[in-house]
Amino acid sequence: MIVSAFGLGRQRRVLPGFGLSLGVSLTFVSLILLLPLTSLVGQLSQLSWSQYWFLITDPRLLASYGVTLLGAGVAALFNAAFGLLMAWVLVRYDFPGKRLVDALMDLPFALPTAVAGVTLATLYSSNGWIGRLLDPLGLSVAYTWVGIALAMAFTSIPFVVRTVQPVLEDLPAEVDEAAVTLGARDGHAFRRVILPYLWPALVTGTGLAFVRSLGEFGAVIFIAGGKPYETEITSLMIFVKLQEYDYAGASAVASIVLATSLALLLAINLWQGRFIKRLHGGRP
Amino acid sequence: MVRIGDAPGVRRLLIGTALALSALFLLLPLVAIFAQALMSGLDVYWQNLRDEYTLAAIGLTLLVALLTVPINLIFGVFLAWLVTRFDFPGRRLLQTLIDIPFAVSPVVAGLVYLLLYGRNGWLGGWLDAHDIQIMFAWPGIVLVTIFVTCPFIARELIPLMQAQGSREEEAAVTLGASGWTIFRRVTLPKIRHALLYGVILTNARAVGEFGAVSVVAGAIRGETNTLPLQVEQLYQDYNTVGAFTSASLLALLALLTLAAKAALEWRAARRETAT
Amino acid sequence: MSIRIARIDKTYGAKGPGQTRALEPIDLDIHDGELIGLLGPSGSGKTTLLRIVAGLEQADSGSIHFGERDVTRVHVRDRRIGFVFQHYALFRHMSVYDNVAFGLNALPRRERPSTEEIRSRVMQLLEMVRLQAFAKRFPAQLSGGQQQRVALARALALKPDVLLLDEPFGALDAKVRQELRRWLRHLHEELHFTSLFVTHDQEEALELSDRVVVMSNGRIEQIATPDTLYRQPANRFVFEFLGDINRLEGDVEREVLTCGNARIAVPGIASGRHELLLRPHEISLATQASDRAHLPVTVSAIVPVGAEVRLELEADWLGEPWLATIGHEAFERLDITRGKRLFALPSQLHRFDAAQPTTLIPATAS
Amino acid sequence: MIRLSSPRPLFAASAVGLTLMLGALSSAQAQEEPRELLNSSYDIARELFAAVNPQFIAWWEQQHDESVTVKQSHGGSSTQARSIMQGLRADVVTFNQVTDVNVLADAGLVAEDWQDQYPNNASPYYSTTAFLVRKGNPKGIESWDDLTRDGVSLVFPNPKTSGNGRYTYLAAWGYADQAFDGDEDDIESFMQRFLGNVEVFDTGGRGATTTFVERGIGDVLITFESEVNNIRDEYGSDDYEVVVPPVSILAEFPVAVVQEYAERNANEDLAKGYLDYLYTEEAQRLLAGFNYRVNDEGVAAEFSDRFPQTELLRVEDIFGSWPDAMETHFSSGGELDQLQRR
Repeated sequence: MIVSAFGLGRQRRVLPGFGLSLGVSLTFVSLILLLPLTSLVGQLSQLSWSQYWFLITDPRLLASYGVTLLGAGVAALFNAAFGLLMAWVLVRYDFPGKRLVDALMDLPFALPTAVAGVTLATLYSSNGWIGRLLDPLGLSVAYTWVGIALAMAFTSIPFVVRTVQPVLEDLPAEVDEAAVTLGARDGHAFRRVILPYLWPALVTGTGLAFVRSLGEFGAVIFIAGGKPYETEITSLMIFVKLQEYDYAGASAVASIVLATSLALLLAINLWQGRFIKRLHGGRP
Repeated sequence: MVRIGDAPGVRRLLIGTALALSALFLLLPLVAIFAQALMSGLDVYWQNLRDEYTLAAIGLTLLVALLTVPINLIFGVFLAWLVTRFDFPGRRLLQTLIDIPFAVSPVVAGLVYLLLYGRNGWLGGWLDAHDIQIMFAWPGIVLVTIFVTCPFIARELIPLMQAQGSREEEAAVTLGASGWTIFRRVTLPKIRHALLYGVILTNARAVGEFGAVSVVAGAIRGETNTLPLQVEQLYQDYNTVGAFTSASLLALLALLTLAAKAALEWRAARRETAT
Repeated sequence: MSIRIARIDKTYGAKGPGQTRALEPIDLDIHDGELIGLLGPSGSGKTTLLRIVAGLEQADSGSIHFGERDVTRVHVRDRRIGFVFQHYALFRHMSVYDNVAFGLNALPRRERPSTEEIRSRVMQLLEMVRLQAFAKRFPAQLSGGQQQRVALARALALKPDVLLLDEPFGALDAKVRQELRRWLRHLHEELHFTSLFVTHDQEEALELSDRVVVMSNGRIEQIATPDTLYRQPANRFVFEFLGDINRLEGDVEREVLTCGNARIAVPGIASGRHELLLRPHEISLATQASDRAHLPVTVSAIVPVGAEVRLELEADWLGEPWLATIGHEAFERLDITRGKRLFALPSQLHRFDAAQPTTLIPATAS
Repeated sequence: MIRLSSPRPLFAASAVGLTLMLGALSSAQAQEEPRELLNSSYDIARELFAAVNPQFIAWWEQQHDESVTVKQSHGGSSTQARSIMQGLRADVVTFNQVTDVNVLADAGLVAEDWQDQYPNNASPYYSTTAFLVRKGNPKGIESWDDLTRDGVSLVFPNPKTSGNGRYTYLAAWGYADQAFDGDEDDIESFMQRFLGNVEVFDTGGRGATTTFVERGIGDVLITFESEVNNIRDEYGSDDYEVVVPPVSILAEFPVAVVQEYAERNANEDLAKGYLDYLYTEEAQRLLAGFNYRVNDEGVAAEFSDRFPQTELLRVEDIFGSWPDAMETHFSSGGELDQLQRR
């Protein structure tokens, strides 16, 4: 049906393979993405609104939203700063081992999250390499929200670096030079000139890091204390509900996570589109 | 050349901070994995590696990657071809749909598959009646892994193919080339690197997926345990060394991934400066 | 503010075969209020020289003085220069107003004028570049010419001692370029700053500059007023670079140059092989050869441009065709059509293969 | 260089096609000889069954002249029950929660009267909840009371997800019930203090142990007596001490054949044999070796020095029945949720 409807315009298509690629893509998208997601909708449709509302406003769940948002927020902010620094250093400076450091930036994507979680928990627990140093200072990372933020930050490091880096690379030398010939000091020039150029990439990268952190599970569960109201993240709540055979509850919470993530992604895309429009013309 | 932030003091400070933070956040965990794995010496490491269940986990993990990568490769290429070479209603929607796995928490991904294929699920009842097992067996693991990794190749290809435009393909059509020839001779050489890149990313994620797989795997040792699940279980068994032995395999693979990626980037950069 | 450039040189790359010499030691004095054009082909070192004056590059040795002030080691931001970039380099996220105000806002707090003062200064500058109405626009919403005017206003905001322009009109189309040139000339006379600009367009250099510095391969070939430059080029490079040329190469014997079936009297030239050059406007055409010059040619292309007509002339004794420009009156009188056979009569010939460039005038037939 | 195989128009595989293909492959794999028994168990029983299974295989071979293999699946007891309901084809379950087997019985996978099919309510061994404290018992922990003191931090698995955690919760409640003579307010304030002292809630017993032992978190780990003793054995008595409180709860470890799957897998006899084996003297001795209390009198006497006399409360006696206890305490919005609210 759909294929034939699209096929109406076939005469105008110069390149071959429209039908085939549309068929394959739609089949795949339907089977792998949509069909399973509809089952979520199906599960949810068995709930009344009041039941749904009751499920998603459970105080413990509300607390877990808070913990998750806090962790993801801190992680995203950390990554905004760290990612900006790394992108800057990797683009602007030459130093021995630069290529190695550059490659290392992708480690969190290449390393399975469970491995990252186990390793971070081992490093930061009070008898781990780092935890041992922090413990006497009264700082505990593992099993506190700091640990959650840490694991989230680790798994989303590449987002900011890899979105800011190409923009910084493409920034013409003239932008720096223009600022300097106009007498601007480094700080002023960076804040007022360079940063605005990087802003769209920085926000996008930070946003993606945030979204990823909201859904992160593998790395976080090893280092999150799982203490209700304090160190319980929303993904864990879904997992817990699954273990209680509470599919309705799990689906309800999942729908919240899913909706939040999708809304954020959409917002990032829209915002980026508008920003770019302003910079690249289009009279008001 | 005068650039902002090139005063030696600033430079040294920033490079120093960057290196210190990278070492702390990225290098140290990596070192820790191998240190923990080799804590009791090479013999124990070797023994852990040859453990029956670890070997089974390696096998299953390879199987998952071997099935997932080609399927996503084919899909990614077709999808990229579709959305970059044709304009049709719903094109943007399709592109957005592809991003869903990025937005979905892996646990949710596992959940939706369980809801569909589980014994009480929509298809599950029928499958069960016909004695076909998807969940808690390797097909389920493969399916969720495909779900989780399906955007990678398409996402690498789409921006590139969009930027390249379809002029060359159109030229090939005017020269009478068939679709397959156009793809193989004109398009493929241009997207080879991005494609390989996507494959590397897909592979890394396929091998390492934990959250989604743990929901549908059923934790049967030697049968439905992938390497990341094996890491978790050994870790829960107080077998830290064993857990980190499996983890070290995954870390090694991660390093290979990084090396392959860096090599690709390096070659691409070299080609760019050469022309 | 005068500029004194002394023994400036610059080499890129590490020592070795990959090393390139961008500038031979250069000396140049620019007087207060002068408008100087740096002219040369790409790779001649003109942009490097400009950037060294600006402080955007460091010279390997030598010194630069602005007036009495030695600025050789002064950081670019403290040199008090204005710099205009080829591609404008406007800050695209800032409005036109903010772009122009940037330099003033970047001043340390105690030197910074009040917001009111900044405002009036910026508006004054925008008025000067005739863009008051565009203050709130963003650069992407302006045309190339408008953007370059904003860039100029921005560079002038801090009242620089010296204005440096790097191919300022290079990215603009011919008509806008013409307009901006005139306008810049005017502005320069009005504000009387010392300027140095880089261009590869000889017409631009000749039209704008008080003096032109012709450069090639990191060397200064000639420094002269446009008029002198055109009339008395110091060497073949300058002559060639400043306009179209026609070549005539042949053997001279008894003061007559022969090339195939073409002959021309060349008084005062010793026997041997010689190359002579002449500009398109130094050729006139006749239906008959004169007793001094027998240069048969065939008209192969006709392009009427403004006040003159450009003709392409071919002959079997010529390696490459000649270009001649003649008036419409002569064009009509001779009734020129494509394929018409005529005789060329040079009014002047230039010779650069001697120690001194010389100009000879073959006695013309009337 | 990447070479793709040529795209066949037929590739546009349908849902059923793909599913069937994958399914057929997997079931083909499952048909392989020798017969394979899948035991789904709770997550701290790994070492136990790793020791039991080879013995059982030998025993089975001796009795039936057939060599078989036994596979293990471990997880939180409830997770395991969920997986089985969703299609994890376990032949037998060896759980630590009566309720989790009941869930399977309700779903029709396990016989209704499963508790009557084997001795002692189909529980071949039992245990109780005990404490593991750090060397020298620095906080002086002797009884449940001590766990509610300020500054004592506790580690035990989340009662929502772990049977182990549920026993801990019920044991504390049972103790309080006895101590305060059923006064609701006192019990609740006791429980609130008790839960308030929890440092980390892991999802399973193993996670809690790892947290306590490997991460060094908490003053007291509360888990099964058997686990506590295992840890002491594993990590040496130099670092830890076991405290068995004078009053605690009876933790039964129910076993059952998953009728539906065992039949389908043609493993019914094997599954029954497996459970029968757990009651043999040989197996009971093995179980006792893993610090589980057993009913075989001879073996119990042999190991009596390991298990201090303690008053074991029955869930049914305090809470009426398991379903009641689950409903009142662990359901969404139940007592546990109320207590944790603040």
